[in-house]
Amino acid sequence: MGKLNEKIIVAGFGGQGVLLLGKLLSYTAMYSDKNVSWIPSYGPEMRGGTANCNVVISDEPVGSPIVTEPNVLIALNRPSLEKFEQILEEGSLLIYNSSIIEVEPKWNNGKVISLAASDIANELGNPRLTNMVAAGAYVKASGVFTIQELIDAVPHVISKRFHNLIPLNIEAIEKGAAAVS
Amino acid sequence: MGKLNEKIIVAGFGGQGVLLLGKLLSYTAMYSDKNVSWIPSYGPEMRGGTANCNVVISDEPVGSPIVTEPNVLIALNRPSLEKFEQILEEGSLLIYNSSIIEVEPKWNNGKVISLAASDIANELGNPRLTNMVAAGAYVKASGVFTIQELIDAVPHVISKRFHNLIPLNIEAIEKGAAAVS
Amino acid sequence: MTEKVMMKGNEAIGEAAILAGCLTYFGYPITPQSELPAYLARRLLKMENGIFLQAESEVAAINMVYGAAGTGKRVMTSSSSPGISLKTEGISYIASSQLPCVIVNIVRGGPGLGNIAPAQSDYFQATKGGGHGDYRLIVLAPASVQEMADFTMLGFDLADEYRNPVMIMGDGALGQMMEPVVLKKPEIKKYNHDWVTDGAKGRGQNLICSIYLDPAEMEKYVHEIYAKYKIIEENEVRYEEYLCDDADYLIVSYGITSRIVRTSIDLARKKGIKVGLLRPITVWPFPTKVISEYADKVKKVMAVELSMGQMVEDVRLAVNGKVPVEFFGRTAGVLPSCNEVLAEIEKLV
Amino acid sequence: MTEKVMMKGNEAIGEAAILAGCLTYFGYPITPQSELPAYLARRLLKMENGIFLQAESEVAAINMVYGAAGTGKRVMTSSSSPGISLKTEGISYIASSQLPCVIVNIVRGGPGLGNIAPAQSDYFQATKGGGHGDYRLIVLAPASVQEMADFTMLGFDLADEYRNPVMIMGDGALGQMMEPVVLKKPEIKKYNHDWVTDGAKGRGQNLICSIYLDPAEMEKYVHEIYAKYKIIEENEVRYEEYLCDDADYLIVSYGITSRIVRTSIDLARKKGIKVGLLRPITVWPFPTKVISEYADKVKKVMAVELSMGQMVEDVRLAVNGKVPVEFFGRTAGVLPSCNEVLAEIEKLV
Amino acid sequence: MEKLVFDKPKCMTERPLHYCPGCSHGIVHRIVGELIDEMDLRDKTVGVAPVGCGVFAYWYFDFDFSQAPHGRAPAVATGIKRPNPDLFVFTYQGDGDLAAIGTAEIIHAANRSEDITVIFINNAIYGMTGGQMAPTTLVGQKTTTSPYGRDPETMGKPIRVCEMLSTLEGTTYAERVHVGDPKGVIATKKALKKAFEVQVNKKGFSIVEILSTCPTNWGMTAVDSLGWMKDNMIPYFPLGVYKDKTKEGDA
Amino acid sequence: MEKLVFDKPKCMTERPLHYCPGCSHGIVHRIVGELIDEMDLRDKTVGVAPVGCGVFAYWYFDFDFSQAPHGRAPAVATGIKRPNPDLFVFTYQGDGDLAAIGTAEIIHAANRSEDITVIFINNAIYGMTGGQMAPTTLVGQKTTTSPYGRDPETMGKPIRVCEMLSTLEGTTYAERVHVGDPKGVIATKKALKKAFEVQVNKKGFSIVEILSTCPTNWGMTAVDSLGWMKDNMIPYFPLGVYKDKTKEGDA
Amino acid sequence: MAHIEVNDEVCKGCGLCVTACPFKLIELGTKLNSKGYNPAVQNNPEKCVGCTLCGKMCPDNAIKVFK
Amino acid sequence: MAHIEVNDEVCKGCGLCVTACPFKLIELGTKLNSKGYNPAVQNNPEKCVGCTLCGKMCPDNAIKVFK
Ligand SMILES: Cc1ncc(C[n+]2csc(CCOP(=O)(O)OP(=O)(O)O)c2C)c(N)n1
Ligand SMILES: Cc1ncc(C[n+]2csc(CCOP(=O)(O)OP(=O)(O)O)c2C)c(N)n1
Ligand code: SF4
Ligand code: SF4
Ligand code: SF4
Ligand code: SF4
Ligand code: SF4
Ligand code: SF4
Ligand SMILES: [Mg+2]
Ligand SMILES: [Mg+2]
Repeated sequence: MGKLNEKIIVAGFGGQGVLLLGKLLSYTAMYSDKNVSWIPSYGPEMRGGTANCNVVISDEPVGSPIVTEPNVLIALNRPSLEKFEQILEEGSLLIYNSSIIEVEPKWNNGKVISLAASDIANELGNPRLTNMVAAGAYVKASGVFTIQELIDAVPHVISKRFHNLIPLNIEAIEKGAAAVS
Repeated sequence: MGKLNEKIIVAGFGGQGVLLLGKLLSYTAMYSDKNVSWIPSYGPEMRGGTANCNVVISDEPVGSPIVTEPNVLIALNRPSLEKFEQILEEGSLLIYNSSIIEVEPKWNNGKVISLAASDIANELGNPRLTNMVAAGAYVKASGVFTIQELIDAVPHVISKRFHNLIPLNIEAIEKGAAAVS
Repeated sequence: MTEKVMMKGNEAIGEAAILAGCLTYFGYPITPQSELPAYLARRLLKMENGIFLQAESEVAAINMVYGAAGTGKRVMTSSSSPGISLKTEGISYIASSQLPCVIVNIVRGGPGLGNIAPAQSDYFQATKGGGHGDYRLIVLAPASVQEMADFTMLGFDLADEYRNPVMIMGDGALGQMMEPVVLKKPEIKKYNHDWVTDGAKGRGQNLICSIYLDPAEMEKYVHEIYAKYKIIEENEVRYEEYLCDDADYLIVSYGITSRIVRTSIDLARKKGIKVGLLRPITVWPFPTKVISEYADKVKKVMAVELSMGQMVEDVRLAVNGKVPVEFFGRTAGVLPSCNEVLAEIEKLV
Repeated sequence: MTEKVMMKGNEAIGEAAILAGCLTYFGYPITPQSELPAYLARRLLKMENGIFLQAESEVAAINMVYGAAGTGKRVMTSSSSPGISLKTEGISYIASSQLPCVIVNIVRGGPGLGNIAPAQSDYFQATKGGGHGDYRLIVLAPASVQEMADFTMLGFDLADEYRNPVMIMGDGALGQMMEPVVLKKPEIKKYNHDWVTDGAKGRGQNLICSIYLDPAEMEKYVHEIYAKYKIIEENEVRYEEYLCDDADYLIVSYGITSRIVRTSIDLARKKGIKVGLLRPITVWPFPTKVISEYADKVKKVMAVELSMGQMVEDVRLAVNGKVPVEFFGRTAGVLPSCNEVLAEIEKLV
Repeated sequence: MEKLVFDKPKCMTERPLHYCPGCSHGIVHRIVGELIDEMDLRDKTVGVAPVGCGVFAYWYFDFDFSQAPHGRAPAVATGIKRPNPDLFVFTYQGDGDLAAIGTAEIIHAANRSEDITVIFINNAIYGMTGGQMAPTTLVGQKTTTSPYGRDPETMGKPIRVCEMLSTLEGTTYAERVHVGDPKGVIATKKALKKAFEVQVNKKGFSIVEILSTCPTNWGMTAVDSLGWMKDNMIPYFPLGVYKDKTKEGDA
Repeated sequence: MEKLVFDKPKCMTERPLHYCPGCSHGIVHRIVGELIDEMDLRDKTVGVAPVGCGVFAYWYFDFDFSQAPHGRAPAVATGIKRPNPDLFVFTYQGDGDLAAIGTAEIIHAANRSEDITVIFINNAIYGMTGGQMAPTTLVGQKTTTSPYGRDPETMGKPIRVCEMLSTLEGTTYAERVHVGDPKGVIATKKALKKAFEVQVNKKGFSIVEILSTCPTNWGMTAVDSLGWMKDNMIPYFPLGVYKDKTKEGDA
Repeated sequence: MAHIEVNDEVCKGCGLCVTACPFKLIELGTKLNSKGYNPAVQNNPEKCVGCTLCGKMCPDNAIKVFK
Repeated sequence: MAHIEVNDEVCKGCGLCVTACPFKLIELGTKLNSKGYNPAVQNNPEKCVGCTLCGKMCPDNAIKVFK
């Protein structure tokens, strides 16, 4: 269709910041005047220790915010990869955190990016930056926004008390982008 | 119509046994294989100290058990007379307890029987027999049943502990019947 | 008791329940159904296995029913309109868990606190909404004291047969009135009780529950329940016809109201108006098919009920535009007289 | 706040309520609406006249709303399906007493405990039954986070205008999702508060009540309320049309589902199928008239909703047999995909 | 010249009370009316009427009233009072209303120390619905739902509301009185006055439990009911102040 | 040779628990499982699961279970037990379930002395719904609905359930314990055993309140939660036996 | 000197005032009012001290006391 | 002689057993299990007395004790 219609699933362990990653993409989309929706998986299934969220970014009004046929998967851990690669559409974009996912994706119908996100985050001194690394990689790989647009959205999703960490987050984004060839 | 269709309102003070009077007529009707329904006025309006019940006796299946267009009124006190004579149909039967109702009925479109029910009951030594006197009078005046049919029903409505009083009740019925010319 | 006796509708339900093997009752007082718990208190508290418990509230009562029904005991509760509203959460759970029980609603004038006079304005609540989510009650609408008894017995059988709550929807008049009634102890079938929670001796766990975190799994389950509802709709529709064969006009009316309509129809027939009565006995499942068939034959259909217009929607859905559907209703505790209904019938012509 | 922000639907309702002058909230936690009380707790507990109170239960919460509404304060409560069931008695009282308030139901999968995923299976409860007796809620069905906010503000106005409770019927998805939203403080009209119970200084008694022992008196009162409902039906029906003008097929769908349908319609149009969407915004009053008019033009109508078939009854009543009415529903927390709906559209042809 | 020294309170209407002959409700109504007059509260009072025989309380007073669903008067009162802290709000509740269906509401209103006053009519029975067992019905007492007498084995023992509520930190004032004789009536008025003052001074939740009669459903004359109440209820429901945080000085 | 001396109870299933890491629910489950095994109750037990994090308790036990609507477990248990007096019926309830929405049900079940055992998990918060204030939330404790800390002025003070229920004649046994360390766990097992015995001996209503943790919604590590619970909850909710009618010899 | 006035139409003949009067000055009359009750009557009003105890016990506001 | 066995896939790395062991024999490992938790590991099993306290504190039935 050529038109913008990103149906993104971001998934990982509870502590990996997948919701924030999704929010960052959403804010970036909003400030770029795209239609966008974000929705977390919610409720007691969270207890299991996994988390995921759906982000839809589109030129058209967003239909369902719930992504049942994703064309982007950002998988930060192995259970997430294994669960969601099964429903990835042909021609999709798959980014996986190869630092802790020791298997290769089975899915191979589009663009697959192996991203050592946790390693890059650890190099920056904070494993919690994994999500930012992934965000940078996604924006670079998809070309939906510029990296600058993404960076501009960062202050809107990080709570005030952590604003001192913004530069570090930006660095992580840039490293993530750089990791995508 | 010629067919049996008694739409009776029995009304009086709380203690005058109007519900029992209605029940007695109902049982008599049941044992005479008539269609019959009995329904009391119920709920907190009782608190006011008045009570009434509706009895429908008919050859046809009873439609509404609630009598809005009565053709029989048995009024044991003045408020009841004044309230219900207003809705009595033409050609109805009105029996009122002249012992304590010191006014004449305004209604005069059918058969009016002035019955000194409380006096007769007092003569029998128990003002609580007022209702039985009225029952006898009604059956006599309407001719719907025989007095014997009415008397046969008495044991079915009087609770076991008071069965010793059955003869007295019968006497009251007979006096009531006798009072109707 | 197989002779004819005079009994209040409320009491007839009580005795019928006992005859149907229901020895467990939980309820909370409310007019105009209070004679039912009073009757059961007198009877059950004298029976060895009889359980009569006045709960602290309607909410507690329906949940006690939920508990007892899960153990496979025949169990009943009763209330009237506001009390039934409080029970809707529990009823939704019971329907979702597919538990058999009988719930009596002696409907009174509403909305709000309203009054205690006869009404049918809980029809929607009984047949459609009430609690949350997709579910149905089997709703039986008696029109006489005899039927209060008979449908109570039938209700327990249907409940067990389909593992579904059954509602007996009466009204203040049916509850309070006495009529001659004959009470016969029914045969009670043996139902499959594999599923009950009565101690897992010699078997694995049985579970009463209605939570299904996975929507797909729950949807499948709801479809199973709806497959059951389909069977109920096919097999259990009950209604009565009165002078319908040659009718130009069909009145649909149920419960106490249908009796008045019947009298009015007699009066109308005398005036030469060919009018008949179709009385739904099950208001869910509603006699949609037969009404639809009559809609091919009659000139007009009229719904008569004690509400501002609730059952009439089901009548309209059944008639589906084939002929005009008129409505006559009294509400908030008012019963129409047969002459009033007659006047409405005359307007149809 | 007049810039665009990303907000959850639940939070947007909260902020909109405050902007609409509602500083009083009573509720009880339940998923998937908990962000709403959490938001209001953060905001109201910092405002001088802000009242945020977590009640002991949904029953208590709705009765607190009843109390506060009677004093003329804008007041809100929110819950999700099982909690709304518990509130039905109170809602019936509020409607009967003609009190303005806003009740939010973020519907989840039912019946019973069910799950916390998006559903629309409380449609009957919201629009017909629920509580006992004859009454109606004005029910607004938003389809986006923006509408969650806008309809909350509208809801307070309608509630005050008509002295009637208003329900905002969302679902788990609308409650949990974030979308860009613009929040503008609305003008708030002055409403007549002659009737409120705020101390009888300089006047006689005001009374909030719904008991009318005399059925005739109550019937008159209910007729007054229904006269009001008639005005609401005439003036307040709201809906949105999408590609209906030339449509051969009309889909009726509301809330979150309508968005999916819209996408499907775009897909169908590309395949040359002339299909349009009519989206009820007020599900009560239902856009019966406009659907009836389309029924004269289109070949078929289809209802698409998240239930086993609830709104479809209102669609059928509107179409009244003129053309076939099809139904497609997913339930118990399942959302259909746009391709699924597309397939159903293709079946219409 | 003789002067009128006793008459019905000014804030009460001319309407004859609907209660049965000798029913305690009327006595308590008059006391409430007198206090509203004496404390000059009429203009800022909102009464909350229960479902129970007291449902029509608003017929007899000329100040504002809100009728509450059965048992929910404390929640309704909370809803009235919270956004309108300057109103004077009392509930008037029976034992079925308060101690059965409304248990959660009374406990939590007390626990939150809502600034309301609860007038609790304990007549050991459900009056309005025709005499069913109440949570406060005495052991052995016959009612339509305990036809062979309340059996503590299956129906529990009567609940002592003041004692239970006094365990909650939020209860500022709780007292039990009776209206079985003029002395009791005078004590009841004093207790209610104290409870009203607690609210006027914004000190939190106050409740006065009033042992009362229901001649109709007890099946006794009004005069006998007074005796029965005093002989049977007072021993099980001891009179007295159960909680007074204004004294503890910490309220 | 080493022998297996400690393993999960026989009546528990293989299913991994869905609770958050370190959540007390799992500890209490195991204790319940051990007692059901030791007291040989499996074949006649019906557990009643609440709405709350414990809602899926039945996943972990292989005996019968009924899941109850939020707060109504005591009513459901009453419904199960009354017509089946030989069953062993316990409820498992959180503090929101038992002390908020279910207040009326627990009080009346206790007052009627229903022959059931209530296992009451007091973790001072609504776990399942994501951390709202519970009736037992401590003063000053931050939750999503008391974001600035529980304010006793407007939200009331925490309710002490054992103390309140002990005022009711029907409560046969009431004890408060904690599972914050192995000693607490052992005491909890003892308390529950006693409570189970009360029921087995048909002596009426027993409740064990177990001070517990919710690391997730308290926003602490599991280990820190244990400390917080012991340091903050135990002082406000003193441990001990609040009622033991088997001792009073009159039960 | 004092006396009471009983509102006959409002009095329900419950007798509570009868038991309340320390001087036993009140009894129920024999006349029925329109509701069927026997209203209270004061005997020997000259003995009345206007203590208002009868009024305090009357549930129906039927008594006025003069003093 | 005694020792414990930790079920790695069931352990959630909560650390309660760590605090429970009177001899501080348990710590959380560095390996992640498939759920992303670091399961507990016993060091110096030779010091284990099989007191079962670790098991008693484990909310997930992850510990078997042998003695
Ligand atoms: C939800 C609900 N349940 C039940 C009723 C019926 N009802 C009306 S009053 C009442 C109890 C009255 O007893 P009590 O509270 O003791 O007041 P009393 O009449 O004795 O003064 C009941 C159960 C109702 N109206 N609403
Ligand atoms: C009627 C109803 N109201 C509210 C809810 C939502 N809800 C689910 S669990 C819960 C409270 C859980 O807290 P608690 O009882 O303390 O148990 P915990 O999760 O802390 O163990 C609530 C309010 C519901 N499911 N049903
Ligand atoms: S029924 Fe009882 S409480 Fe009600 S008015 Fe009569 S005597 Fe009073
Ligand atoms: S949310 Fe709290 S109570 Fe619930 S499982 Fe997690 S830690 Fe336990
Ligand atoms: S005022 Fe006193 S003395 Fe006079 S009648 Fe009344 S009670 Fe007796
Ligand atoms: S107390 Fe009042 S109502 Fe009763 S008898 Fe005396 S005057 Fe009459
Ligand atoms: S059994 Fe005892 S000694 Fe051994 S590891 Fe466990 S707690 Fe430590
Ligand atoms: S207590 Fe259990 S779950 Fe927690 S770390 Fe130890 S073994 Fe693992
Ligand atoms: Mg009472
Ligand atoms: Mg909790």
